[in-house]
Amino acid sequence: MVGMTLVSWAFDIALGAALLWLAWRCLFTRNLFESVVLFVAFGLLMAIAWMRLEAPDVAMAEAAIGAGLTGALLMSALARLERPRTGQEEGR
Amino acid sequence: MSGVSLLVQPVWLILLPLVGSIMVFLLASRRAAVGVAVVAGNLALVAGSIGRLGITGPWQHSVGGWGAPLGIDLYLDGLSATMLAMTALVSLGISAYSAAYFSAAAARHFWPLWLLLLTAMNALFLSRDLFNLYVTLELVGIAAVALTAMRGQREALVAAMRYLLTTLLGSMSYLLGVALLYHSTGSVDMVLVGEAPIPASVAAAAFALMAVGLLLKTALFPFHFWLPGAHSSASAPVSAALSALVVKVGFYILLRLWIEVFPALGDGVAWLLGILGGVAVLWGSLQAILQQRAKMLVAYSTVAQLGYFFLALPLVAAGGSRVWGAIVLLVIAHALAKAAMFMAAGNLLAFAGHDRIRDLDRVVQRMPLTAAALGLAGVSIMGLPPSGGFSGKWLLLQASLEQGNWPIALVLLLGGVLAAVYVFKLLEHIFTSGTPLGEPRAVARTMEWAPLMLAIGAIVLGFLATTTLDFLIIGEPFVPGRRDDY
Amino acid sequence: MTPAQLYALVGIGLFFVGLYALGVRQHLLPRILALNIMGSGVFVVLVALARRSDGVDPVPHAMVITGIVVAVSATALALRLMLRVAHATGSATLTDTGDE
Amino acid sequence: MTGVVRWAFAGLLAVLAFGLASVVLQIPGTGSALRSQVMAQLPQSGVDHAVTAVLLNFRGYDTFLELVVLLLALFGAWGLSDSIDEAPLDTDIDVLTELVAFLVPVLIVVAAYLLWVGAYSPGGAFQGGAVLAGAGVLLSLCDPGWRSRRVERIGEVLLVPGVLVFLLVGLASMLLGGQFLEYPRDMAGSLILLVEGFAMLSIAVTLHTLFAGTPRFGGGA
Repeated sequence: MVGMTLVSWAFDIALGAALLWLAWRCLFTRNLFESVVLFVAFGLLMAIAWMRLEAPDVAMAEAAIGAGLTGALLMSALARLERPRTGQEEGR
Repeated sequence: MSGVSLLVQPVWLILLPLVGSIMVFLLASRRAAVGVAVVAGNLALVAGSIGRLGITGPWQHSVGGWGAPLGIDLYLDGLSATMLAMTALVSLGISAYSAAYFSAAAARHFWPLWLLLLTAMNALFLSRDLFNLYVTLELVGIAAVALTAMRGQREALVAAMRYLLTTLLGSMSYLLGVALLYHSTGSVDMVLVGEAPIPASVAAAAFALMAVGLLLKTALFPFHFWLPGAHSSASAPVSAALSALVVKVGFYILLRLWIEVFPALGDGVAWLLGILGGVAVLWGSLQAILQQRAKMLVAYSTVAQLGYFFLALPLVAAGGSRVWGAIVLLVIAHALAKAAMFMAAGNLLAFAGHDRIRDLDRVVQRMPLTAAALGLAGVSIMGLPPSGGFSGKWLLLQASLEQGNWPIALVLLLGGVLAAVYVFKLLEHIFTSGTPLGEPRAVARTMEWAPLMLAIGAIVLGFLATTTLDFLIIGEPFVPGRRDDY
Repeated sequence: MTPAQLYALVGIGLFFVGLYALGVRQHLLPRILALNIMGSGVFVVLVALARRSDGVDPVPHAMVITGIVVAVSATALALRLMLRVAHATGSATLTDTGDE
Repeated sequence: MTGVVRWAFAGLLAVLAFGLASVVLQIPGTGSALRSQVMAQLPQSGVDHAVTAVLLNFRGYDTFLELVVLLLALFGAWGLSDSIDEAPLDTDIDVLTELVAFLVPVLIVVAAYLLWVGAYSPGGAFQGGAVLAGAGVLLSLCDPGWRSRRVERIGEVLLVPGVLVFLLVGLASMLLGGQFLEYPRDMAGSLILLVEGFAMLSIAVTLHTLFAGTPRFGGGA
């Protein structure tokens, strides 16, 4: 029982730290493509956090909308943003 | 339920403009006609609600039939009805103006967004649920940004983007405050939250978060950085809507929170906001005086006029509902006068092809109605009698002198003098005489009449001040707590 | 401290990380992402504290689902506006009249 | 922003964050908030899943306005799209086409399942709608023109019923003597499914339109 509690605490702490770290990396990397990828990863980790918080409905909404569709919107915006000027896949 | 009582339900105020928006979106033509008809219908519905309010007193509508705290309550009292009436009147003026202002291509985008903005503001003024207010705030903000950006020019796009970031930040801050309150009280109904015991530190943090969020949207100094750009670069009817109505929405929620949810706020908070308001009055007026372009001058005047609402807050504790009434009078007077000013400035722009103030000579001969609208709106903005602006400022001046609060009295007087300087700066060039130079473009008659009617409204409000103040206190909106007389 | 409180603190952290990025970054894309992350932080606070002694309160869950849909709507509009700004000014920033 | 200002800003935010963190820790967290009331009224709501009951019945008005937000975002994006470069994205992912051909029907089934299952377990219109929109996004990646060729007209028509059906159900409940959106108790379950079904379609089409770019609707100029 105590072991389980410890494992579960360790998991929660690791998840929380990972969320904060991903958020930081996502917002402060100079590469926009990387930003978007990290944001999608952040959304998926958020979905796991929602499961930990016993909110499966929110987890599904986050995975489908927060990570999935927002990711698609970001990707398409990024492609349109960079195409006319640089023609590169990645840029700043 | 009888037919009549079915028709004066407050939900119609939300459903009519919403259905109207979808209709003009699907329509291939006659968008302006349908749009104006819907806004006129909205005014009729508001009039019906006011009639019922006068007869039966305040009432509520529990959406879904559950009632707070499980469900969401809509609530109509003198204050919300007054805000709805202000919105309906100004919207009708703006709609009449817009019908002539926009080309067919622009009208296609304008009318659906504009009617959704009206839907959102009506929903907001009727709501008493903190989370529902968040949703309506987002609706108002997104609609306002989309309308600003619609014009498509470089300045409008940049200003709209800055406005969007600001309004979304404001919403997030507000929502975090709601989260703290919900988990401390188990409700998001304003009155229930206000009656529940909240730990002092939680209440302070929640108020700070919600207030900052709302002040960002209301553009109180120093959160006004986004306003001049957005309000001056949008198209004229949109500028009018933004300055006259949209910025008031944040102040309205703050007022409700102040009374219902946080009645125990100390003098310190009132003074802090009062000082910011005073600085806004002085700084905004000085900036307005320095502007070279008419629309920028009018936009900075909004920054200054918004300051008065907050300047009066230190008087509220001792002055009670009389001071609140004076503030609401100023809110309405500013809505009418500022909508008129922005639309008149739009006429100058359409007429002369630019809005550089010193080159606006001899407008008065060609557009006497527009010049009259600017003059009358200017009277209310300066606070000269007889006008709504005068009545509100006079009541505040009385209250501040009774309470021996000379700094506020001083700012009130100084603000009036500065307003006179910028209003006359605008008028002096327009009223120069002589033969008109060049052949200016014609402006549609409705575009001249609409601002004039609203400006006359700002003057008439001065004569109706007592009536308005009596109507405003139906349902005692300025006293905290749930009242069960509906 | 309970796990619920731990997550609530993470939510506060996300809110402020987002706020810092919103103030410091110039490019509009990270600023839009920053608002999204601030939103996630607020949602985490709402849901984390919904875990009570006797079970989970479903009302904040519904509120957060509403919030997520509002957020994606606002993001879609913001991205489109960003493209127009970039198109009109040549850069996806708001540098011409100073930062907020 | 210069270095000093940046550090001052960071310091200020750190102070505020610590303050707010300590406030959050003081929130009692006892009592059940609205949980007990939700559970008590759940049998009357027409569904067995508490979150769905809150979303579509107890606080259905929020959800109604949320559909309006989606519509508004679409109107706003439409107003911004006139002069933007709207060439379809160049995506060279032919390899994926076969996978997508298999995946799209599966996603449609998943969406329908999510909608149905929302009545008694996690799921519902928003999740289903997003999955359906995801299927549309996958199709667009493989074949950017699919919508404009085949279903553009249908797509236009499907944008509004989410809001309209919700609205009509609300009005019908008023005509039957209740308040707006007060479903008659014995019909609540089926009405919620009706509202959710149309909401899901509109959500999917709206989200996909926001992704795909210029909608060419509005009945001409």
